[in-house]
Amino acid sequence: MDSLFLANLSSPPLLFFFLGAAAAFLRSDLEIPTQIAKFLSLYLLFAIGFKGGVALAESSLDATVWQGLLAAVALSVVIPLLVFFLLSRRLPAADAAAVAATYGSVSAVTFVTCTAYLDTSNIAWSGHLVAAMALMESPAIIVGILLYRLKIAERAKAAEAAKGPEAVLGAGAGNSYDSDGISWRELLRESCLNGSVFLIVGSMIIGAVTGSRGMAQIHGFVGELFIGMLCLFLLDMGIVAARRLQELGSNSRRTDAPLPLVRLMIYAIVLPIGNAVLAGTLALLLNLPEGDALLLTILGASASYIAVPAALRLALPEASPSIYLPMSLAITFPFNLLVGIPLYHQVLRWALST
Amino acid sequence: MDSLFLANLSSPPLLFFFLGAAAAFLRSDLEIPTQIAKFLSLYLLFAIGFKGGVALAESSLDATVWQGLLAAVALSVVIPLLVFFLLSRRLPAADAAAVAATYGSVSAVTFVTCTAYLDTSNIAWSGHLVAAMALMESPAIIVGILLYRLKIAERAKAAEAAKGPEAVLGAGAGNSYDSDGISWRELLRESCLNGSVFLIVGSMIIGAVTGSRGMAQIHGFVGELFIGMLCLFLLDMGIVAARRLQELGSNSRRTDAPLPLVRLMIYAIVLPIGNAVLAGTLALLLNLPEGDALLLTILGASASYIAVPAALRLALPEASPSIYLPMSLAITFPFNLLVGIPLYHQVLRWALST
Amino acid sequence: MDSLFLANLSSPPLLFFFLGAAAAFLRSDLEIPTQIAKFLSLYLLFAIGFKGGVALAESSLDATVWQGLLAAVALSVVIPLLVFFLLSRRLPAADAAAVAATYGSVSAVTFVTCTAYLDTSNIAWSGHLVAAMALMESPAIIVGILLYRLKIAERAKAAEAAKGPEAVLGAGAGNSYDSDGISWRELLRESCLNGSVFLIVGSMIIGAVTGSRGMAQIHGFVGELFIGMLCLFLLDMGIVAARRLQELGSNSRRTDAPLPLVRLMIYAIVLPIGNAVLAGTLALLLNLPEGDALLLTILGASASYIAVPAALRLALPEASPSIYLPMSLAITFPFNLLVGIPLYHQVLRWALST
Amino acid sequence: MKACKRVEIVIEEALSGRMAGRLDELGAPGYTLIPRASGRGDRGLRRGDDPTGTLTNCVFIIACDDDETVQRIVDGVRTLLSRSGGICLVSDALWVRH
Amino acid sequence: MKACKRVEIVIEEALSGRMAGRLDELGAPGYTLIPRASGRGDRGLRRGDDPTGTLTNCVFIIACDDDETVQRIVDGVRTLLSRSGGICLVSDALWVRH
Amino acid sequence: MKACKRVEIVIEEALSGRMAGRLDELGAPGYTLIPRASGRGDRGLRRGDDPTGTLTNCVFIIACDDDETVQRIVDGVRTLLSRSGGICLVSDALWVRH
Ligand SMILES: Nc1ncnc2c1ncn2[C@@H]1O[C@H](COP(=O)(O)O)[C@@H](O)[C@H]1O
Ligand SMILES: Nc1ncnc2c1ncn2[C@@H]1O[C@H](COP(=O)(O)O)[C@@H](O)[C@H]1O
Ligand SMILES: Nc1ncnc2c1ncn2[C@@H]1O[C@H](COP(=O)(O)O)[C@@H](O)[C@H]1O
Ligand code: NA
Ligand code: NA
Ligand code: NA
Repeated sequence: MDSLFLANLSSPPLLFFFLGAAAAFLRSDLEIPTQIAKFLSLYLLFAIGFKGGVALAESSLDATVWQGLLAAVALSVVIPLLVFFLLSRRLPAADAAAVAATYGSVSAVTFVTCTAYLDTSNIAWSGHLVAAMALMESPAIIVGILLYRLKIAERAKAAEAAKGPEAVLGAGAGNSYDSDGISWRELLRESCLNGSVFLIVGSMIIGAVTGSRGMAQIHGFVGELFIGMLCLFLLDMGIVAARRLQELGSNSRRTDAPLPLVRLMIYAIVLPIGNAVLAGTLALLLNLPEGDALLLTILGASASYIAVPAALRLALPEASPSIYLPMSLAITFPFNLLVGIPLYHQVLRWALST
Repeated sequence: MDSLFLANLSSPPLLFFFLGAAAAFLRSDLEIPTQIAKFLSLYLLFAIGFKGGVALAESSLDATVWQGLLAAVALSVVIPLLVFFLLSRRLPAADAAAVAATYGSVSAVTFVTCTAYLDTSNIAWSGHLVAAMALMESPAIIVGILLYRLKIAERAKAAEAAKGPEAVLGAGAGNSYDSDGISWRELLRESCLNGSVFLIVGSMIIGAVTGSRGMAQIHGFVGELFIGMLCLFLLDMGIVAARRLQELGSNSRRTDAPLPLVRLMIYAIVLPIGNAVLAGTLALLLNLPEGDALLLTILGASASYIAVPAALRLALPEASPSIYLPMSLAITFPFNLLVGIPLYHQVLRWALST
Repeated sequence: MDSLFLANLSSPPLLFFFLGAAAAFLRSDLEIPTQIAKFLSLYLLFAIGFKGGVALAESSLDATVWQGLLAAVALSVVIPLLVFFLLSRRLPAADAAAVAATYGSVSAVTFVTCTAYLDTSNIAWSGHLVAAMALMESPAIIVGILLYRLKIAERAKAAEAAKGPEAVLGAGAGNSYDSDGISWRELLRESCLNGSVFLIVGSMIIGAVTGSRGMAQIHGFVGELFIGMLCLFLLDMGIVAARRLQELGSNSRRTDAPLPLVRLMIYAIVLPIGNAVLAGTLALLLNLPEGDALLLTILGASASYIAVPAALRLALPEASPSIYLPMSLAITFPFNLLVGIPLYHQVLRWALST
Repeated sequence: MKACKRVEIVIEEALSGRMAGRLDELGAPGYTLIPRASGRGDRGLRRGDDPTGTLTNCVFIIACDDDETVQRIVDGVRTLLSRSGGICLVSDALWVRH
Repeated sequence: MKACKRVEIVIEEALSGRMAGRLDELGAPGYTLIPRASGRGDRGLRRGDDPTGTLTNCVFIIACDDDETVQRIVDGVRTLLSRSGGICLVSDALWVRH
Repeated sequence: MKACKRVEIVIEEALSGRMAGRLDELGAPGYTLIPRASGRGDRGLRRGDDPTGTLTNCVFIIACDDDETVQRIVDGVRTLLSRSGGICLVSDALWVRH
């Protein structure tokens, strides 16, 4: 077991993540300019999408592929349901729905880091897992919003039944949402046409269309640079995650925080583990090979901190980003990177060998 | 004929252009940060300039080279004249002059995409065409401004002759240009020392000076990355071009638009085809080989949307960027990329084989 | 001797520096966006740090290494002392201290350019010189600030002795520094945890930890791209340095300039040469091999224009950046790049061969 | 020069598109948008450093010489701000007509 | 604190160099320039997204305590704006002397 | 809407962190920070082009409805500005409460 952990911890990308975190904790002024960070993340989506598409073109589109994709979508629908029912009593409905959407969706960088981990360990994985990742972003957002709406409607009905017309006005504040904010068309657009989702899906299609001929043309770009660019991006993520963690500490001293720090941290570690168990079990049931099983597991375990927050600020602005963002970015993300990947791998290995 | 079109349309750079356009039309929030787009365009100018310079250093500077360069300069002087005389009755003088300058000049990215097209098709081309491209930027701007001035002066004279002193005051508004704006020195600076022109010429000279020794040092940068960076840049251009096209649609509903949308679109397709015929004929007369002939044709057919607009905003601020910019960027640019390159290629092949 | 100069001057990075300077002098609007410039500099620090670390991992950590590191630190303490005593009569104490810190510290890009120069000339150099560079940034800043404080305290005492209580109030303005500004903890943080220092040290440690295994993963990034990225960065530095030089010219006409332009320029050339002599002598005494000796010399001769100015604006805001910044950036930096490297190399060769 | 109101709105960048659309609907004669600001307020620090744009602000400046429109803008903007945070300041200015 | 005028100018970024030069000529005591703004006005949307800088704005802020200079700035700036578009606002402020 | 003061500070970007900390200490209710400005003043041109951030400015905007706090901010900010340069403007505004 130790060797997996150590190998993971001593890979350059992970070490650069630590370096970034150290910079933030020591209050160094090291900083990656925001447009550069955006560029690095666009590059990673572009490259992983293209590589996945090329791999997809070379594989036969048989039952395994469809099963894998279906499993992924199922996960991204089921996980938010579970998370919402776990949290909706402990948090305001909007926040619970936002956390549900966050954990039902995926973190592309965690996925990418996991593929780099597999490549370094010489374990094969299939290109269609990239498609699986892309498919998991949107349903989770939609489910999250739906859950919130149902809850609000249910409350409004309960209030109406119990207390008469005035209360409805209060519940109406929740509904002013409709008039004020987002239509279903907008919601679909924001969840399915989110920039990150769009780029990865688009690159995957282009990769699949142009195949190895296309790869030959841009291999120097998407291949050779990949780990280096990932290092730089994780350096930035380390800085940002550590800052959020620090702010979490100082904010938690405020008495009006909706969720005490310790509980928030516990959730942010328990949720990925629970989701990993779910996804891993599914992977085993589907007889996925080692690499694919680990990737599906990490898709389940990871939580979005780019695509979903961006979409949620539009679709659910009443949810406080100071809950779902630090949970996924400052705790779950590093947890998966440092502990999760080798841990899930170890467990899957053990399960596969028995 | 079809095979050329299909091969062109299924190359990664073109597909990423489509992807960007799709993102804009579907209103995805996919976006390349502006400084990154600037970086990508600087990279492309740097790389194509350097490669052209190295190729130039390896070729013998014989008559063919000088002929090619002269032909390019001639085109960039003649095209604006033709365009201006075609448009000056249909558009205000300033706008006609701006469109003339735009189409007399060239689009570096169209050129670069065409070299990538040739490389993929294994057709040779000569480095001095890069020099030709660089030479074509400035004259067109200068000719455009000159034409505008002549027109203004002519009108002033006509007004003076016909209606007496008051009218001159009106014409003087055009001349307030001088007192207010730009001197000839500034104009020369802005047309010849424009950032894009400067970088490509500079890189070309450095490439020519350091030759294959220099190339060995930076081949990993300008060679291997080239197509990948071009893909990302065209992704951005797709987004921007599609946005301009959309705005064109919505603006055209305004009654005060100087040029109805349909006419503007027709011009933006007729002009490149006409200029391609001109440039292609010249290439055939000069007996240029296939690759060079196609490049000279595309130089004639393409219209500037970076260097010239930047210079025109300074030298001719009364010209409305909402005419010349969408014409070149939103219509002519994609037209040349998608249809023009393979079309001109097909025709040239046919002409060369007869 | 000529051949070294010519080879240096005809390397692509240097030529791009000239190109940038030409752009600024001719007032071209060529510009590298600031975040891109930051990215290029982060990349260079990342790459040189990583490469140095890998080299360090492969070398044996023997006495030579420790001697080299000690020599570097000694230089970064002694140089500011000398510079301060030279300048403190001619300049206000704050400015003299700032210049001292600037020249005691190093320019990472000069160092990087020198390693590229050595690589092109096929001269070996040791990875621990990167560590030496990183170690030299901080002490110089601290020594500079200390010198300033001592001077202020000394003056205050002198004033007290000579003129009585009122004068102390005046000196107190210098001490308001304490109450207003920076604590020793902050100073340490700003000098040792400066972003540039942090990134280079961190990358070096990661390079040393992951060794050739890590290098295999990111070689395409830190290796192949290096010279190309250096070219682009030097293009930007050329622009910036030339602009500073121009402003220096126009500012010097103001009568209240604390240092006449000519004197400032003389210092900015005499100081690097003097420091080079000091560092070179030390290198010879330590019997360093040719490449390492040149690198130690250039470390001595170069002056910081990124890390130190950033730290000084915080620790010593009363020092005018319009003295130390143009000195190091606009004069010493190009001087070392163009003349210094081959000159010091020539002299060292001559000394080593005798 | 003509008297007008200068309205200044700080809102998180993720909502800038929605705010621009709202301003159009409300009949604002125009606006200027400064992107990529950071800040601190009741909802804590927004460092402008994260890749989501959630913790980044932007600044809208609107010059408007019609008092009714100003009132409409202020009212219309208030609901957006109350859900997402941010500030809105109104001050007097002179608009130089050109 | 000293009474002064705060002049604020929005103009397209391509013309920022010319505007800065103009301000120098007109005797402005200084200025601050915020780059890369976007906006909407009579000449349509400027998204700040194109590689030319033609569809990008920038904001100048000038504090000036001399009324004559303010008038000169306003007049001198007007011609530039009328040819290229943009706005100019003038308001009262107090300048904290340090 | 509530009367308030709008404080606007231009300072070099390298000092933005210190200024933000100072504002927190002085009890500012919040602030907005626009980075990466350039400018010209008594200390010459700051082009915003150098890799150090030394020659780059940033703009702080503070809305404050408490006059005492405004005074404290103005006083507290003055010392920082006098050592490093920059300007501070105070003007009247209405704060739209949401
Ligand atoms: N008093 C204030 N002055 C200036 N800007 C403010 C102020 N309060 C809030 N802001 C800005 O509005 C954003 C959101 O504020 P809030 O909703 O209070 O967290 C902050 O990040 C600041 O950029
Ligand atoms: N009413 C307004 N309020 C704020 N900014 C404006 C206004 N009108 C125009 N602008 C700005 O000035 C630029 C040019 O305006 P225009 O010349 O009217 O198209 C626009 O892109 C906006 O950034
Ligand atoms: N009169 C002014 N109006 C607007 N901004 C100014 C003015 N004076 C100075 N500044 C800004 O403050 C910075 C520092 O000013 P100074 O300390 O005077 O050099 C300049 O770079 C400008 O950005
Ligand atoms: Na998940
Ligand atoms: Na052309
Ligand atoms: Na030194």
